[in-house]
Amino acid sequence: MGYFKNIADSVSTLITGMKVTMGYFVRPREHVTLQYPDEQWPNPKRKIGVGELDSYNVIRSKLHVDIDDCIGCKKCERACPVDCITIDTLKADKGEDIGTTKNGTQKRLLVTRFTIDMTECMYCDLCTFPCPEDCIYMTPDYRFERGDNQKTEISTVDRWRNRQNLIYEYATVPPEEVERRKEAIEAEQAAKLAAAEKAKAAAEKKAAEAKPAEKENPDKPEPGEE
Amino acid sequence: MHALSSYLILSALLFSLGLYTVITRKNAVAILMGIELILNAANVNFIAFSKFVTHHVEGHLMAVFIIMLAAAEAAVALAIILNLYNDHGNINVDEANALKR
Amino acid sequence: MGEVIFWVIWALVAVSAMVVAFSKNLVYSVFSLLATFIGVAGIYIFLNADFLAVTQIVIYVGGILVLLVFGIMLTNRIVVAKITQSSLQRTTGLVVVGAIFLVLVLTLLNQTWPLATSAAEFDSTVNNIGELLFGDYLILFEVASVLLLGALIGAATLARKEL
Amino acid sequence: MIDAIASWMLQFGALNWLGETGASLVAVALVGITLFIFVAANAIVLVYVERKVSAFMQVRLGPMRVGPMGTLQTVADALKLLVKEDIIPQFADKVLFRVGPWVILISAFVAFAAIPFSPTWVPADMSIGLFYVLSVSSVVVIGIVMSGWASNNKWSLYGAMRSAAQIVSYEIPVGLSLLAAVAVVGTLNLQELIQAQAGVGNLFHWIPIPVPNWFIFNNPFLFIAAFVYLIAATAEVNRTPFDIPEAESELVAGFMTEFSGIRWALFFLSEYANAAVVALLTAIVFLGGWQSPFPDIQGARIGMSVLAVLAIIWTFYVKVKANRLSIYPLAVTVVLAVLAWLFPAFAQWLANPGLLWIAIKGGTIIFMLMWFRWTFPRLRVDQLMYVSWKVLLPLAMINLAGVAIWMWLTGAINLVG
Repeated sequence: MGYFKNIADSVSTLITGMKVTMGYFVRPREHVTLQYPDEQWPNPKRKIGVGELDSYNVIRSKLHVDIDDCIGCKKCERACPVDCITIDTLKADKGEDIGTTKNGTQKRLLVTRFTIDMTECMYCDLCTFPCPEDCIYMTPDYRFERGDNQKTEISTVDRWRNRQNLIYEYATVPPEEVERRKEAIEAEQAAKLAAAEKAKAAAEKKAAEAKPAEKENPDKPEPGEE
Repeated sequence: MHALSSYLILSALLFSLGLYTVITRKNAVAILMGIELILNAANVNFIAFSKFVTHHVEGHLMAVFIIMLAAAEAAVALAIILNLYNDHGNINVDEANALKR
Repeated sequence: MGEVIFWVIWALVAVSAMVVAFSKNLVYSVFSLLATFIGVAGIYIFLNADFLAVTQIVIYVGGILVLLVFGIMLTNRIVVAKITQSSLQRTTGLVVVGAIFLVLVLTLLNQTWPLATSAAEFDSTVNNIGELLFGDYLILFEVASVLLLGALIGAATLARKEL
Repeated sequence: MIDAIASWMLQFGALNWLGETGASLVAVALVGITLFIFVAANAIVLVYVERKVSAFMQVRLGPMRVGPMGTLQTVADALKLLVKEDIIPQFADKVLFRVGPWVILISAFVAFAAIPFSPTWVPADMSIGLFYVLSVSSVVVIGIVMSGWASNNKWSLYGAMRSAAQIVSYEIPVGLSLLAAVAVVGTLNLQELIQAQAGVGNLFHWIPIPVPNWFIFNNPFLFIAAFVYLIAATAEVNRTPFDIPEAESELVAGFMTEFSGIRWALFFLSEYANAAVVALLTAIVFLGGWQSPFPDIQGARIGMSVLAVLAIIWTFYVKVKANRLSIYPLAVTVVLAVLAWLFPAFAQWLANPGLLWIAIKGGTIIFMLMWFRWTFPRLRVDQLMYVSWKVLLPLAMINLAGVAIWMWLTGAINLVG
């Protein structure tokens, strides 16, 4: 009799299962899945810090810099315990206005490089406190994918250990501009050097007096606009 | 359409190849394959004669019985071959020369 | 057209049967048996034996060939996809079988068969076979069914481990 | 059908140069290409439907991105598979590895040659049609064993051997359950099998409910045989819950593990071709094939109205029971019923036998196969053999005897042959 009971049980359970799936099939659409990039679940709220520590409630998913407000003081770089922030700056030209921050501070340094290595970052939030302009902070944006326009060239050999896609570059100064400024500064220094040499040479000349005119040093670059 | 002899030659060829397989192979399954070829040859003959000579389906009936026989024979033969493999570790018929060991 | 197809099938049967007989690779042998069986089924169709052709495919391909493949897989230590098989007395066998084949062919060609005079071809054989099977040949049919049952039980008994 | 096309071609003077054999050859090629396009389109559509059905049954969305509602997803997948790199493992048996998928595809494909799609559309109207379809679909197992063996991979070999054992076992219940229907009508010709199911009769011959004269309603044993066939055939084409040959959680992908690109696409093509053959065969043998469920115009009108009333009741039921409004079945059936009453031509079209009905019936069966697939867990190997040998086989045998007794009791012998 166990044989027939087994068959009867199987048939009844099969019908039950089919009823369940058919119930879901004909049900008006109440899907669990979302069309991900278009619609997302809201970020969870959390309440740990209160009062002046309200910024502590931010979900720390990614470190972000408002590069327009950065004055290049490198305080965050120094605060970072894992050295995931790298900042390079150049001095602005004399009298050049490179803008002010939202706090009204006049920027004096041009930030030519501001990279955050998100593979190193440990989300400790320590870099955000020293910042005098409140321009570096944690965001709840958990999506680390990069669009095609940000793709970097990766050699096939190094692909497996490549981190380039997670090193975020925030500086917006175009490389030609950086190049130009660097050249200008070098030229200025060279000119200063040349002037110093000239002065020295003139002094020597004066001291020597009788000697004939010396040839110019061919290595020396042309003096700038002086 | 086609002469009877074309079927008969095919059947003779199948029979010869089956016979060759049966008498030269060592592997028991290969010998079984040869037997199937021989049975197929017989079937072709039966059906060819039933179309060209007797013009009646009795030849087909013989072929049906032969196929039935082949099925039964293959099942039993494979059971025996499996036993052979369990006893000897291979199914070479020239090594299976003892009734019991 | 039918002529061409017939000879193609003829050649298929011949070549695949040769592979069965001569191939060193056992697996090629058994799979070329598939081509032989299907080709023979095609030959049956040219002989107006449609029921037989289909029976051939069902039983030989769907049954016996699967059994043979099982036999090969269960009786070899499978390391690579190639299983070689050895033969004995190849030359002697070839000579003897070739002689038999020649004798057969010569006999067949020199014989005059009493060919049927009526040109009418039977359209479908199923009804005729069915009527014969359950009429004149009923006893044979029943005996065959008993034989099949016996073979089934015998095979099951033989294949058990504790025999 | 081949002869009809050939003679139709020869009516044009421009095609006379073909001659009789040439014309029939061209006709064969035409029918073959049409069937192949049908098989390919069938696979593409069914893969999409399968993904959507599975998604809805699991409260998901399924493919949504490519094309409207993701309709072009499978087309994109097919294109991807066609251009993918063709990999053959180094130690595989190269010849068998190449041949295996084609054996499977061809054996699945040639079964369509005997399937009648409408009263006139049948590629080859052969007297042994049913037996032919069964026989060519049994060749699949050799292709599976071939590809599994040639892969030189133990998972493939396990899958192939499981598949062989499974298909050989389940062929017997399939054959016996179809034999029950054959015993009723006395022919193996599929076209005659369908013609025998014309008209309207009483449910199970005695219960006075007018139903179409289909075999599933003909007698209770055939009703059971239909389900036995459906279950056994599901197993024979290796679909879930009987998919142990390709059980992805145990055997990677069974016999298809080593295949990629176009060869893998061939497996998919043949899988869905097989599903279509099973569905069409169920429709033909048990559900009347291309026969319309309605006998005439009046029958079509009344039938559609009954459907509309049923839809209204269903809508109220859902509204009361679950407080939801399911409007689509209601709208469709009511519109169809109104159309049937307004336009006699439409009602006549519904009452005509044809491609529409076999498509609807086959589609329903395919949906049932998908429904099985996304409901039931996979069977264990021993359970599989238990179901085949200890449940389905005795049931099919008892059915066969029962059909004979029923026919003797009712005198309902309608021999055609």
